[in-house]
Amino acid sequence: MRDEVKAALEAVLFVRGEAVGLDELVELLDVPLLDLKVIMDELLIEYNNNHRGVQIIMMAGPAYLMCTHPDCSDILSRMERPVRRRLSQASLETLAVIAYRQPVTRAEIEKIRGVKCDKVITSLLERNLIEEAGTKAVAGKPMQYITSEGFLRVFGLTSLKDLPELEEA
Amino acid sequence: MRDEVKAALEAVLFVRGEAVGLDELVELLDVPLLDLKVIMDELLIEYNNNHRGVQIIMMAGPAYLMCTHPDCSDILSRMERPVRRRLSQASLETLAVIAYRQPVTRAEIEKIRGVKCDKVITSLLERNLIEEAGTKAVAGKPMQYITSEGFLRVFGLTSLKDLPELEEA
Amino acid sequence: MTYVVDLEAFHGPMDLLLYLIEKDEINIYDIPIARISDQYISHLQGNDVSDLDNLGDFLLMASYLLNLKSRMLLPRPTVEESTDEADEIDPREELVQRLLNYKHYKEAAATLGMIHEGEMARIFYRNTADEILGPEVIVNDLGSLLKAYRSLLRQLTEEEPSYEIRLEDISVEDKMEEIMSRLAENTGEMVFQDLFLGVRYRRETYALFLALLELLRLQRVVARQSAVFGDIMIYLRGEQHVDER
Repeated sequence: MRDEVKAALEAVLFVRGEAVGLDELVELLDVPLLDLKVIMDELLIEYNNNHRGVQIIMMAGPAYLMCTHPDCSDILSRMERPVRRRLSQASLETLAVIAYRQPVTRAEIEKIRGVKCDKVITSLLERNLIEEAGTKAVAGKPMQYITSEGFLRVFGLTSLKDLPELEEA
Repeated sequence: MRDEVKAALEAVLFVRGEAVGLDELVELLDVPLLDLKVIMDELLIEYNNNHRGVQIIMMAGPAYLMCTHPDCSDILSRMERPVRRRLSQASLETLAVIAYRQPVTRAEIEKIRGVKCDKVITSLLERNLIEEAGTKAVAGKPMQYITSEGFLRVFGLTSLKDLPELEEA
Repeated sequence: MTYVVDLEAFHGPMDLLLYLIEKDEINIYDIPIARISDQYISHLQGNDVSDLDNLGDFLLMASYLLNLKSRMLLPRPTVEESTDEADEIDPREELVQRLLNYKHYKEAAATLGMIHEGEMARIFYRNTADEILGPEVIVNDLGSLLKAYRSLLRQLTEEEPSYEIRLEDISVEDKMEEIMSRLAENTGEMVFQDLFLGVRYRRETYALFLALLELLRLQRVVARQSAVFGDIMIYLRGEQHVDER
């Protein structure tokens, strides 16, 4: 029983990834407060008296937080978790127009999409999916856009020739 | 030194919250593969030979995943986690078809469920439970869907092989 | 009727059909089509289905069942060459297969639901939502890109005839402002034709011209043509350019 509660405490702190109040733990595990406190203290000792990469911190409340040990911060800072993200429909459409019609100006993209595209273009530029390719020789000298190397990489193309052919409308 | 590497391994697995490949660990910790393997084996024993709430699973690759022990699922399911939301019956049915038949097209799912599934599919895509997996080489080139990494996380699976077996109709 | 069931509770026609069959403990391989289709239809009639999308799916199944019922009532055509039972295809067979198939995935869904709710032993991943995030990996594939472009082109061809309606927001007042500021940028003068550079739509041309006429009327600008067929120059009024030459 004691071991089960300890395991449950450990699991709850692990999954939550943020501070969990003692009150909440009592409610969750349905164990009297005093018993829980004793078991938690044991768990704290197990975690913190050894040289480990993960520790449990007691905070005001009291609340408990499972987190990494500061000694490991060096390695952890090297480890950045890539964020997997889908492009929004607006980004995809804009990117598609640029891919198939490059070089193309913002006004030309807006004419096709029927909506303002300045923000989308900025975000595509920031994400390194498109780049500027000089101005167009018409009044106002608008900037033209083309797809970038990054675009090819993201969509697994070796060159723009690999873009699927399209029956133009 | 050995303890430091072990602590670092522990910290990395904790922070990542998903499977980390041995290759990546070697690169991150800058320790020779064989040494790392030995230390990792020790860590595995420490974690898994005791009755604990957190375990480390070795997966194909090899890759390592720190996650909770199945014995604690009862308490953890009672815990309100910010990302946890009940899935509707429609979502569950659609996910089931995709999980067991992947890759599968919308028409195939609709044939099985007998109802339109476009909205459900869109919502599953947005919640990152499924993803697109290219088109099927039939007339109309319909998009095919597969389950995502997010699906494994949400359902506590380490791979699609963990899906409960199904008595075939 | 002893059963009052909310249609909304069913996740489609297959679900309802399966319920009717299981309720009466009917052998799925020998479904009394006439009875089941009557029950099915009375369910539809007894319910206010607010969701029309869903209703369509239910009605499709109803017509399929009625078709099946009529085929069951008709005497089977006797094939001259062979009268083997084996060669006869039960019209219900497709329905049975579909029902079994659906049942199969419905059960799988229930299992997934139990796993999700933690009712079955499962592991939990750590909640890493607000962990330090590294570089972004975009997971769209080429198919989605292509699809986006195709739908765009389709919209484009459909909407082309009415395209100019979008430009209702061109106002003469805005164009007056535009002319004034362009004049200011061009040290107070410009060639009439330059006014229309880069203009794509006829409506915009009209608006510009009307704006110019209005500015002339208000005497905020002056237009001057120094020779027949020569350039018409527009000057900002009240500046040195207005002085008589």
